Amino acid sequence: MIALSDYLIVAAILFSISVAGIFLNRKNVLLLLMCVELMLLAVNINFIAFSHFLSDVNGQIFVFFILTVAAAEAAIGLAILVVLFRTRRTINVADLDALKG
Amino acid sequence: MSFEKFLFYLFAVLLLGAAVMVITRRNPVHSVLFLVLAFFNAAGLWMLAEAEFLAIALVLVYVGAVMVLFLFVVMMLDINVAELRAGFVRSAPVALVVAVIMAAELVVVLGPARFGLDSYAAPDRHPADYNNTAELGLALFTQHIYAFEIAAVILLVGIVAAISLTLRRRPETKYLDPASQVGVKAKDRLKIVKMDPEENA
Amino acid sequence: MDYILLTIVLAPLAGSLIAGLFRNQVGRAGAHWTTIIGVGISCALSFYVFYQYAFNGAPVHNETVYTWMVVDGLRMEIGFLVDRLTAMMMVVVTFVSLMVHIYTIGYMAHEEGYQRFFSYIALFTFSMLMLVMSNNFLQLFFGWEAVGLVSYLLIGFYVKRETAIFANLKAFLVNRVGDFGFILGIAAVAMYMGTLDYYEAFERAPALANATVVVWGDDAWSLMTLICILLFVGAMGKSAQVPLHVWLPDSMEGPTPISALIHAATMVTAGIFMVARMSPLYELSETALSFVLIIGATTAFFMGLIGIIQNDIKRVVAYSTLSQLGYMIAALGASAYAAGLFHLMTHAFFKALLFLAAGSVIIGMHHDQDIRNMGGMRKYMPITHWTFLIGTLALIGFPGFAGFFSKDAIIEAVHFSRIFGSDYAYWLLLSGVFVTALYSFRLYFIVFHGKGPRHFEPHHDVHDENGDAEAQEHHPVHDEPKPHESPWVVTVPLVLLAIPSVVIGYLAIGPMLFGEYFDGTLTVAPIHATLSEIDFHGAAGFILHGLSGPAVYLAAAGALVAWFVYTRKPNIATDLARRFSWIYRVLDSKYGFDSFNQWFFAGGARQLGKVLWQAGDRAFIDGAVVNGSARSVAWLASVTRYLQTGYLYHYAFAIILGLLGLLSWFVIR
Amino acid sequence: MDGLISFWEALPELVRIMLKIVAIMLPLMITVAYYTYLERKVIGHMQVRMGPNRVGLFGFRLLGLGQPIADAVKLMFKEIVIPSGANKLLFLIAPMITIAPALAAWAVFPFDAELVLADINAGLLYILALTSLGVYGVIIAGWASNSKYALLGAMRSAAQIVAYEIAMGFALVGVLVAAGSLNLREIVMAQEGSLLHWYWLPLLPLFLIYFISGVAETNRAPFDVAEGESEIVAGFHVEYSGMTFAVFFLAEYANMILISALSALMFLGGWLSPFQGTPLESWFAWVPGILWLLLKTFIFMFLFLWFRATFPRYRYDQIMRLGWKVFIPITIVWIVVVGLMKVNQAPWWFN
Repeated sequence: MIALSDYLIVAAILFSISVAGIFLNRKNVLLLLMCVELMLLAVNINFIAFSHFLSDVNGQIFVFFILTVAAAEAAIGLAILVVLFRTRRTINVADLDALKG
Repeated sequence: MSFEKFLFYLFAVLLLGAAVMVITRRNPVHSVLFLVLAFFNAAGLWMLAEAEFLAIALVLVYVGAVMVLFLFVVMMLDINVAELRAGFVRSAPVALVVAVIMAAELVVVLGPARFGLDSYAAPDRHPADYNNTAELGLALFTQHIYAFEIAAVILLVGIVAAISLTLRRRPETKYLDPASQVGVKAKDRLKIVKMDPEENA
Repeated sequence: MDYILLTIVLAPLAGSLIAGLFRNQVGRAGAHWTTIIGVGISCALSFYVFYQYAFNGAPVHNETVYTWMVVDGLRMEIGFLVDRLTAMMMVVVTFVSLMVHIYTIGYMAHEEGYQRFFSYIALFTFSMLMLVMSNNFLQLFFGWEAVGLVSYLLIGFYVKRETAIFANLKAFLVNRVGDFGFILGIAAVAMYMGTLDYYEAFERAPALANATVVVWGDDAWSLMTLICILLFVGAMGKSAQVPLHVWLPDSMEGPTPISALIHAATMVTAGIFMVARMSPLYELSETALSFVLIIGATTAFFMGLIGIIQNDIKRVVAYSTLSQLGYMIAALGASAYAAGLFHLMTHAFFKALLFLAAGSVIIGMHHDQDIRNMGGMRKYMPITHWTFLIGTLALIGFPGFAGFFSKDAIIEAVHFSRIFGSDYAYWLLLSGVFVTALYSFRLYFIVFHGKGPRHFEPHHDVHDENGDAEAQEHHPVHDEPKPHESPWVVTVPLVLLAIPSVVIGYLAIGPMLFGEYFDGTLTVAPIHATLSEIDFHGAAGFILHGLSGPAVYLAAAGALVAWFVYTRKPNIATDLARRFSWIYRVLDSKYGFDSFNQWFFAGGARQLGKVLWQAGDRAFIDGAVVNGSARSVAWLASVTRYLQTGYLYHYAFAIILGLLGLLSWFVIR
Repeated sequence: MDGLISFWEALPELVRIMLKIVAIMLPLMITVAYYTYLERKVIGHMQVRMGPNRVGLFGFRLLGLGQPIADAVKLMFKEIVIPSGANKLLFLIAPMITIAPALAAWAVFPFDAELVLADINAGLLYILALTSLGVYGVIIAGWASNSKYALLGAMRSAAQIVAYEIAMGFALVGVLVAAGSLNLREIVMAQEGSLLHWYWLPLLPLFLIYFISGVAETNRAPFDVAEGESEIVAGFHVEYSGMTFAVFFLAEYANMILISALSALMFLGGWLSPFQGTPLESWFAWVPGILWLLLKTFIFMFLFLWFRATFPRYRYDQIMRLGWKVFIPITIVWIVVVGLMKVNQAPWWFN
């Protein structure tokens, strides 16, 4: 039988991988966004697993809303990215330092 | 090992492998495609956890829409991959250490000791006529109706924001208006002007 | 009764508001008519109230009109306490005020700010009535501060005259010192007695007679002494007692009607009234009484001395006022509250008379106040002359005149007093009689006798000395070379005031001092009952008794000396001044109070301010706090700006590492 | 017969499922092949020419019925040219990704009241999810070709597919609101009654939009700008040849068949007899339901061809305008209308 901890460990490792991804691809906004999506996925797996093992549908409701918000976030994030590229001709994070003190 | 468990490990290994590929690929397009793969496998895991609606919704929303957007952006933007990869090797050990520590700690916390089958017994399978969609819908439209409506508003705002951010008026575009082309009349093209004949000086 | 009392209080206020807020609408005539009607109503009703209390024996009226708030059981209210003391004060206040109102029409006829002036004095009447009719400390304090405010406004009435501004500033600051003590006293009452109501406080006071309180250090102070002295400090400020007297002579910068009304007859007596009202408290503390007695006697004598050498007609009268206030205070110190109040009343009439007469002279002299320029005025201003003479006689205590009864009673009472300092006080008061007569008749003889008034030209110089360039504007042309009698609005009040100045003492001494008039109002402990030791066999008998005492002869001697020196041999005065120049200098510098204040308080304050400015403001606030905070923010920013790299991934790293740290803590814990 | 059934029962479940899949796939592939033949024939006749009539079977001309087989054999033996600089793996995977959803969707498709491979609850959702995946093949093919024409064609195509997918999805939302179920079988059952109970009538705007969007989804004329030969040659599959091209080709026709079948299922009552509720019903009771379904599907398949033969190609901006500004608003409005009809139990469909 699949235990709750199995799901949680998969999610934990997925989360750690996405953290490593943020470290590795720190210059690339696109990759950063993807890593964030991966993190959300890990979180969602946790929600689903708990929802399943606790027989509580509210966990899935949470996932539903996270999906909704993440979709909106991705759309806006990519729109910003496109505008950014249009004006700066780059998406290198290191070049996006206009706010630097 | 039951078939179910086999599927779980298959999906899990593919998911994690795809995730690793996402963060290590040189080409962002490959990353996106591996991310799609990761989502598919996650959807499989969710299926195993009897969250059918969300599994399909994940594919529908993420794979069908969000990742297509990602692909679009990745393909359309003229990205200098080499520049973005700078420092990748140098930061790899740090990333590895951080990830390993975090994973180890998370596994310690979330491991079988606390969340194993002893603590949380696997729930009974739902009967064949169980409708996950209906149950979710019931909870969503009764208990969580306000949250649902707020989510709807957020999506609307997202649409408006994304459009307004990227909308460009391009006056140089020679756009034709067929309606006005078709609707043109002869007298609009030719104007007959009456004038007195020129008098002799 | 409620409505009558409210009307008495509010009628002047209404007049004041109309004259003040609608001064352009009502005009000059409107202003004086509204205020005079207001004060007139008030005066008439006051007489009615007085009649009820003095002759019909109406019961004491003590009622709360309005409760402002109740804080932790402490009721803050507006209420009226009317008994015979209050009734007397009301009559004095409203009557003198009415006289002054009428007089002002003539005195201020050519002045700017006519409506403003009437608004102020009506407001003053309202404030003073609030003060005397109060039944609690809070309202008392309100009235106290309100009269102070009006006094301040009126001393500085000539807002363009620099000396007036300094004078009102001085009055304001000195009064602040007194009021600080006063409010501390009220606070002590509220703290230890838990009430602001007079009667409740008086009821609770005896229980606290032996209570002590540690103010600082380890010395235990008697609570009642502390309260009484603190309250008396307020009285010292308001009633201009040494050393807080310095503002009163300078307050003569205000228009003369003000000097008469506020700085002679009413406001400055607020301290006396207050102490008398608090007699149940004062009787519990002999120390406080001694303090009061010594302060009063000192003021009475030494301020009189200064009056001898003053050359400004109003300042002479002002020092005389100081001296007379000293008499009243001394009477209070000797527990002869009735005598003090009696003198307060008589003094109100004759001092107002003197001031108004002096004002009349000033009008005649076209606002020249220097007595060296005057002389022989009796020929030109007969009514003024005679009323002034009556006032002078009343002041020095000519037998039968009002001042005689009150002053003699005080001297006798102090003579019988056995508390600490009573001997000192007795001799000073007795000597004061001579001094009073001397400066009073000096003034009288110089102004009304001798050669005619000097030509008017020099008075420009005098005014210029006072820094008054503006006065010329009012009198640019001297088409009338000689002084003449003032108009009827000036002389009628003089006559009306002269009448009580003569007779009031004879009429009132019986009931007020030795009768039952103040029974139940004033509290005198049996061992302090000095007045009752005086043999009293009717007013006439009191005159005869007085003739056997030294006071009358001292007064006569003073008058004679003045007559001899200032009409026969004027050079004696200058000789003496030259020979005893150090005394003259001491007196001329007013014992150095002003220069001491100037040096110690003003200079000290300036030094303190300089230190605070340099160390506190420039170094600490500007340097450390203002610029320092800016600098430290800049420094902090220059450090923390390295935290804000602007690189997204740095922030992401920070978040991740923080998460890792939290997680590790969670695991390891 | 009994022996066959017992043999069937004895097979392992996996094998049984595999066999079922084959049972669906084989006819489907044949249909696809002959759909191409049909297209050429139909358009040929519409344009007053013969169409393919040379390649026969077994030595007989038979109206050129051998043409699809000949085409297939030809394509199979052609070289697969992989452009230089192309991503080989993705280049080869792209056609498979394209055809996979078109085939996988049949898993939940009910051919009859009982005849369905997987009768799952969220069947409609499954179909939506799968059709949304079709775009990946297009994009990957365009990108992996390392060619500007291909990439631009892929972008056009992808944008168009995404746009019309929304309209399509909304149209299906209307269906599921009307039927009250995501299960395809139940959707058909909900249309029972008569020809006038089928959803084409109450959901007429959605029906039209669904089918037109389906035409656009499959990049068929008049929405075939992705491969508009006058503009960008063959669009995203310009670099494909041989079998890889054949797969794209098959995918396109498989998708057309799928759209047709789904239209029949959701708006024309699936396997229900058109004579239901009429006196003629008993006359046609012998006709199996699947035949009705095939007939209806064929009507839509024919419409695809008819459109191609008659309509001129849309301009790209007109396509996008139609999708975003016309179809999506109409579907949203009509979903509201359907909701109101459902709540108020509008006769005669929902009472």
